[in-house]
Amino acid sequence: MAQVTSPPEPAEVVSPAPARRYSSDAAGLGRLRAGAFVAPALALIAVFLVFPALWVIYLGLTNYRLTGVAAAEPQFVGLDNFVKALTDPEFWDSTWLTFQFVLGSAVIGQVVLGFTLAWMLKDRRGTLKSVVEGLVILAWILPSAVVSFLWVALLDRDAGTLNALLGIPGFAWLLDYPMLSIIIFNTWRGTAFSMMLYGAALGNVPPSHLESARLAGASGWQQLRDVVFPHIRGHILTNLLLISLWTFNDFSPFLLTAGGPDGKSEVLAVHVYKVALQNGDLGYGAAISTVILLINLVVAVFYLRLLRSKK
Amino acid sequence: MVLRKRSVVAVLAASALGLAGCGQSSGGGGGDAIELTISQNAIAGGKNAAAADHIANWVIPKFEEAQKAKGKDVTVKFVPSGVDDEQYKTKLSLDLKSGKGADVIDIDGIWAGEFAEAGYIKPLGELVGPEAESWDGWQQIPEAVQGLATFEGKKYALPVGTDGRVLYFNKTLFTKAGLPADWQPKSWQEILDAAAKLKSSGVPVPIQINAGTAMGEATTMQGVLPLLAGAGGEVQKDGKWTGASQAMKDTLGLYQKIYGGGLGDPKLQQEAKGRDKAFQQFAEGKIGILLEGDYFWRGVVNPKDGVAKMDDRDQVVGYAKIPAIEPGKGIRGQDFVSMSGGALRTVNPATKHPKEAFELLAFTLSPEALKEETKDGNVRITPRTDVNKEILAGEPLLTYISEEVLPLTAYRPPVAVYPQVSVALQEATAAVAGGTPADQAAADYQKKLEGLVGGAGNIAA
Amino acid sequence: MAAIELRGLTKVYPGGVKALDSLDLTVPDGEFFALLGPSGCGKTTLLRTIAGLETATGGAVVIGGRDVTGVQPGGRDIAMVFQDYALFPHMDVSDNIAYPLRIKKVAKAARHAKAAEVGARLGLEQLMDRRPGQLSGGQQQRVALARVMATQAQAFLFDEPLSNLDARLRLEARTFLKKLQRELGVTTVFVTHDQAEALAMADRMAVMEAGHIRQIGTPAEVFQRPANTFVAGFIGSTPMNLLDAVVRGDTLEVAGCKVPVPASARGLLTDGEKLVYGVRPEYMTYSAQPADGSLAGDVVILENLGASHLVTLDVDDVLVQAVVPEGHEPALGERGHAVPRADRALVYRDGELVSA
Amino acid sequence: MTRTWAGRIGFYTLIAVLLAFFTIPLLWLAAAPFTSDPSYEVRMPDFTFENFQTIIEHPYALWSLVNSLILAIGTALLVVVLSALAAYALSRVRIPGRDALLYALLLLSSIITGTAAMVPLFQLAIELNLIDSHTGLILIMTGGLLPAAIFMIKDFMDATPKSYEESARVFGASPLQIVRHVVTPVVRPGLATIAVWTIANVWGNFLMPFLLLSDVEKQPAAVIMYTLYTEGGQANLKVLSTFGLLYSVPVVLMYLFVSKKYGFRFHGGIKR
Repeated sequence: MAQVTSPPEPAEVVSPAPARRYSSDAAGLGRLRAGAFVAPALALIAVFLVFPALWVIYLGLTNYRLTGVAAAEPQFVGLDNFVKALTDPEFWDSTWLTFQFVLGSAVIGQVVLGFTLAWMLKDRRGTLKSVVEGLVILAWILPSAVVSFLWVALLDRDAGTLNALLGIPGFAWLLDYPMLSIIIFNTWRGTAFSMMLYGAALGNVPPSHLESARLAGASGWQQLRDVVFPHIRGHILTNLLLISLWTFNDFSPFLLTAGGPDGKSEVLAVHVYKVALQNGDLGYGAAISTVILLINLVVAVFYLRLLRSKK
Repeated sequence: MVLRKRSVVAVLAASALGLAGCGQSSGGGGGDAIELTISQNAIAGGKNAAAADHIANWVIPKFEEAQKAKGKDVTVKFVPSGVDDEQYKTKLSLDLKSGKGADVIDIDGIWAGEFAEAGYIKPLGELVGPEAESWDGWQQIPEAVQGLATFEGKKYALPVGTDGRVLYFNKTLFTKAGLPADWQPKSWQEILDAAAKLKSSGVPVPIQINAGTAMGEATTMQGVLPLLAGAGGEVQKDGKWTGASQAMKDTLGLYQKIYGGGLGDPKLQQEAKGRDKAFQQFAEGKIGILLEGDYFWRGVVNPKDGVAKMDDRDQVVGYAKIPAIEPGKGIRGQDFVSMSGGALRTVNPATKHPKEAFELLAFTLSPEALKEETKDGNVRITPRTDVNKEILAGEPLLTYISEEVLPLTAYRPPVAVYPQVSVALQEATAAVAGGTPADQAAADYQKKLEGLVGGAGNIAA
Repeated sequence: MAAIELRGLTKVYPGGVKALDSLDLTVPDGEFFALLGPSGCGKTTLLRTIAGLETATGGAVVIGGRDVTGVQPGGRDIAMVFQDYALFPHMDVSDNIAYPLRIKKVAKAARHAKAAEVGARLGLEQLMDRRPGQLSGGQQQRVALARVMATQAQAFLFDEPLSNLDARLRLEARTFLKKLQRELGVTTVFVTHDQAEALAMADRMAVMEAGHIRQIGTPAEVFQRPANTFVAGFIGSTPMNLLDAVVRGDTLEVAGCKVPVPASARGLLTDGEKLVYGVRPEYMTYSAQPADGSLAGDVVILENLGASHLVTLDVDDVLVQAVVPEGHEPALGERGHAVPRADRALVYRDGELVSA
Repeated sequence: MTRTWAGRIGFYTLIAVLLAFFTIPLLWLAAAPFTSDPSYEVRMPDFTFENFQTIIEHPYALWSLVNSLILAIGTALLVVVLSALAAYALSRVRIPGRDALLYALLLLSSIITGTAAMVPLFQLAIELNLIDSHTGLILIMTGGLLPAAIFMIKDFMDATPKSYEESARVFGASPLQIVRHVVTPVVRPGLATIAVWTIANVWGNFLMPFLLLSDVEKQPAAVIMYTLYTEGGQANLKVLSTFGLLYSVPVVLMYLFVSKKYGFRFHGGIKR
């Protein structure tokens, strides 16, 4: 580092040979310190996430079982489990149900309802806003064991509140419309996240832009399309990505319908639970988990393409 | 083998992270003090609370006392659980696989085969020594019940108890329908006739025989298997599995007659909480006939603490043996049939004190312990005939099952693949309840079975 | 206080974009210096490089006689006002102003006393407990200035300090800022894209284009004698007339008219040479009557500038502009004559000013 | 005029419908615990506290709530601190392949929350001697939640103007001071969101605590809730509804606390 030399004459300054490099990011972290910031999280993730996740992927290549001979001496079976899954109609049924579940409850249900709520409450303050937000968030933070019980009570054939309100005692929601039931349930459960995210995103849309769109005579829909949507594109991406991922892996439908009746609501997460925990077929369960991972990957890439390419 | 390599990596990862090991309660320690743990799927204030209380409040102090009298310093700790059987089994398997878990453990009789194959449990003779073979309690345990604890000719555990299945019926509804209060059907047709009469007298659900996958093993044990036995079939016999045999077709045929003929409620079979609901409906007088185990009497309609109490249980609820399809057509040529299950208790192969653990195990099945355990309305059928004679005296149903039903009963095959076969059976009943013809469902079952048991070669012709 | 000296300063971004190309610049102690240029010219990069927020790829930054090229921003003894003021939204005005002192581990009481003193000087007494979100743009700007003042740094750097204010406030702030800088006497470099702002406030200024400094000088020098056609076009509220010209002896032929060779270029031109003739509209006199050395054409556009008008003449298909005082504006379509002031007209050869 | 009236009526109708949708399922939880003989029906309770008495006398119920608190708060602290540091560095420093890495971790996190991961996680806990310890469980749950947390917080960090940090930096603040004084307070609503999200996740997690803790006195409420069934798996609605309510209260209180103290909202930009 240079030292101060006899004051104002700049000519006398001694320049150090090569100027020492230091970081030029906003906070002056530098790669080394940035590394130190990331390291604890990455170390935890490496040990408790990446390592066991790779292990799961490996298990998918074995015939490992919870009990029996295959528990003592699991054999490497290559892609047998994957072939079995891909040729098993139950797996495909389950995949199809999962798509319905994700599309219905996450992409349509939570996103649309969450956005609607955020949009409606955007310029409001006071009790109404806090009550609505509070209730929506309550549905999100209550433990799933409790929430599923509430819905079992709500949808019960004979004593359920819903049938009592609608005056149709004996209507078997969970049996005759199992997918609709879990889709509405999951919409109810998860809307809060989208609502909060969009609430924040809408707060970032400059009011002046909306103002000028309104002056230009844009309808509500045109305002959304031309002003709001371009501004919150990134948030939509994050939101879709996370809630799709979570919904794909959501196990709580099991608590409502146990996958039934006759597998009509057996989404993949429930399917894995049945295969891995109830049947103890861990190798096959791990293989299905890996397939879910791949489906999630495809979905993520799809979203990225959809929302990033138009930048 | 596969897992060994990884443990090295894991250890490296651990040391790299510098994670401090957190204390793990283990047995032993210095000196002569011996620490034992005993675990059951029971918990104070929750599932099987009475059993948990019995262990904590009676077995442990008494056992420690008895050991002290022998000059041994033994302390015992109870490790409660209290969750779904599948979850309990999962955790137990993981524990046993890793050499963890309590010294004395409870398992369902049906898990014996798969646990033994995985090396999770060991023959008591090898693990403990000759005293396990020569335990004096064996003489009191009937051969069939001993079979529960036996795998490939070796005893892996001590039986904790057994049970039996009968047909329960509502005498009030029967009287209204003009049926006798001491009903005992002698063929399936008589059951159907009674159901038809109940129906015409306005009973909403004349008969409930569990079907479908939602009820899980309850469909198999309180449905398919007793009926199959009544039709003269066994799910597995002499190493061969029963496929789409006549007995299977007859069994599914009965389902078809019940659920296709409006005698049962097919919807109820699909509900996630269908079994609870059936109990509730029986208690409310909406179900005429119900095939269930003795648990139904003890734990469901028990006027004292049942989940669907019936204050007038002793007057209203009747019971009858399950008939064969026709007299003499049941398994072993029987007129009546039943199915039984039961829990086992054994010593964890990873224990540091196999001898003491076995002593604790045997102590829990001593006459005194069993009598204590079954006191105050907790009566159940114990594995010991000497104890049963005493404790079942005031219990007409349990005496009935113990004396009339157990001699007729059969057990499930204790092999690893059984749970999956059971699911296939449940699916077959679900199909029939949903309208598929019985023969078709039987054929589908056989196809599925071939995939599970390793080809048609393992299925009886 | 301190002078700022840049020697051969170069900044190349990863990917090869050269933001600064071997710049040399000295800002003497106490000077109010403006960096002016169109967006993307490198002026903000230069300011940030002085601050140390960007590392120089080559060359040196010397502040107060100390080479700080390798010194972290915090060690350069400078203070900076950001375009968006960067007031911490979670701190009240007082805490914001006192923040630099908090970093220097000044005791709480002392730093709040200092904040109160500086705040009072900038008329913020009533606002000390407010959060930035509760302040108007002008108030936020003053808080940012107060925070800079509290540091008592050797030099101040302002990045577009006025651009977030509305037009009216901007003029007030301009005067205020200039007065403040006079009083404090701290060497100050500020970046602006608004030439009027630079002309109004700066003691000296540098006009930048594409990583190069195209001219350094006082506002008067830069305005009167732009060193090249880029500066000539960039400076001035009305753009300079830059017209193609050919040397014909003592005169220049511009758009078919003859005008005398400007005083500054006399004797430096060769006959027949092609040049660019430049004269500001302000340095043209307009007359309805034909005059010597004038550019004659039809009045095609009239723009009202308030106290004057901007007249655009179509001289043989070349547009020439002149500023006409209030009350003398011609009628549209009328034939007019614009006479350049010979002492203010300039000649550019290959874009560079021809001058002795 | 008519248009705004129609708009208002539409607005309040929609709000009323949505309010009903979100409220009705919750009624049972409000009524059943105070009813002496609850069923699935929502009835006017007879306001008995007998069910609460049962829970208070339960040997594990109240302690399990304490265990849940330990696990939830421990995990939330770890997740918030680690994800904030990591997200900050990732947001501000160019690291090649950063986005791809984040997406990969996010996807892997989905596999780890699935049932199939129980064996590897169990074995790992055994090998690291983390079995039957709250610490181990906290570490494992943190590992699973971190990628999504980093992902979300990075969004907040990206949206924060860099000039805040640059300004602090010019004044001489060190990177850690910048994080403490400037970045953390600015993204605090985001951190609060992550904290509540983590707490809600841990609060409801049954399988991992059940498998990794063997001592029932360490088990959280999610596990104890599952033990309140009978031998045959029947639900005891009296204790279940009551414990369900008690089990819900702390998480709601934590939400209210965080929301009051830190403005529980997604990053709404800087309130200008």
